[in-house]
Amino acid sequence: MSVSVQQADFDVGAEMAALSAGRDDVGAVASFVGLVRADKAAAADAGVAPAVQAMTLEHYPGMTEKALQEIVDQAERRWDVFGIRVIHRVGRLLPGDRIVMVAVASAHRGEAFVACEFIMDYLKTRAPFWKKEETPEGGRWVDARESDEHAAGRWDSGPN
Amino acid sequence: MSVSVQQADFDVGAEMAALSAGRDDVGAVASFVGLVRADKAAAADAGVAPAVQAMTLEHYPGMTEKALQEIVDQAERRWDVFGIRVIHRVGRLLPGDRIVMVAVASAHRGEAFVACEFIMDYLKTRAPFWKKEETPEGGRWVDARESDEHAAGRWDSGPN
Amino acid sequence: MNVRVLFFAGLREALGTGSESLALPDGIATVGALRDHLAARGESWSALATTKNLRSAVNQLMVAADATVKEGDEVAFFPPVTGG
Amino acid sequence: MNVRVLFFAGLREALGTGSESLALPDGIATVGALRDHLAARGESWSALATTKNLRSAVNQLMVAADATVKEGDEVAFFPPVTGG
Repeated sequence: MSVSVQQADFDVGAEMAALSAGRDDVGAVASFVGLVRADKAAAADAGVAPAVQAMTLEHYPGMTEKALQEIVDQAERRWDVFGIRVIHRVGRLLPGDRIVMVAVASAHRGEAFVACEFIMDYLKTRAPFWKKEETPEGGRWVDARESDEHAAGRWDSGPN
Repeated sequence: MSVSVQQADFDVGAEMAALSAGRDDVGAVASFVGLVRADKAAAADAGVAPAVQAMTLEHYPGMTEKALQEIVDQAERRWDVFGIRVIHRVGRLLPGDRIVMVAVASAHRGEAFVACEFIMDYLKTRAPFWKKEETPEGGRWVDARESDEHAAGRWDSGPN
Repeated sequence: MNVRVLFFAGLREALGTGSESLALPDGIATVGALRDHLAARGESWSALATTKNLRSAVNQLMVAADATVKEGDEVAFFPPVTGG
Repeated sequence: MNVRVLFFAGLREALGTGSESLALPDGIATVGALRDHLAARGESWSALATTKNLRSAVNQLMVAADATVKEGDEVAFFPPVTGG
């Protein structure tokens, strides 16, 4: 199972190790972990974004898993990778908690890095998850970021 | 201690977790693990490279640690990152064994990914390590790869 | 024509419901027409017209407003995604 | 002038030694001159002249062949690095 949506935390070291376990052709495993930020710096700097006390992640059961699998399939078509693991948490999380992990195994580091970044960029813009932050001023749904659309867009010109 | 050269294996999950432990401003941890490949595919395809049965990593005690620290310092000057961990093993390793890990914590994924790739590229070309492979035909010192020089060169035009 | 409609995130909260099964009147054959039909209920349903960059999916695949809706389809409306 | 010289990897094996302390004759003031001096010993020492893209370091900093060598320096010669 390369894609999971779950409430439970995950063990990124174990997931990375599983991608190369029992084989001797994996030379590179790149990974990414996203975590909940309190955003206190932004709050203090701008005076607009109150600190995040917690975050609730909503998803679209069924479609979310399919969308993630489609992103993984695309990465496997575009680059020569041996294995991919994606885990995204849902439910209520606190600052410092892990939200998402992506790990990619390949023979060489170039493919592993690029596929890992691609998956994160597409996940951010194409997988149905929504974040609601709890702040001292109440709850607020996180707005989609232009920079994420931009990051995802840079992959469009490449081979599909 | 952000840089270690050691015989012992490492726990990449624990190292990644340590970079965000006790803080709530880390939104992204990118990591890379390099492993010993048996290179059987290359051996079979080309008939030139016999399969690797083991590998011994030599280093220059003192200089190696300094070179790694200098690479980490450069990454910290170039990108807005919160923490970096580099561990490189030395001694005799078998196919499937971990050789090196780099983990970078930042607020956002862009900086974490790019700093992690930069460190790997510079490590490959600027840190004094040497690999000797054991094959059925005897030992052979690994040649430096043009592609690694090329990968490292792409960072030269950026800010230093 | 009978369809199941789903709403997520801020839109779900604005509408006060996450899903609905409904029989569509004749002439509603696209996702955009379904959206307009629901928005025309007024009150909180106008959120379907005012939500910025509203996204839609048919049978769990992201689609544009001109996508066809058929008997038995699952149609979802939601704001731009913000996972990861 | 007294210096300590180190050799690594394939070069170390070719020379049959990893380090040496030696007193340099007058006139040897650069890394390149030291390399030529050692290579001129002949036999296996010619590896210092023939190793492709030989690298050098003075006091654990990578340097070019024209770098100065001073009393007490640690000078290292080695093939291109292949870690990671």
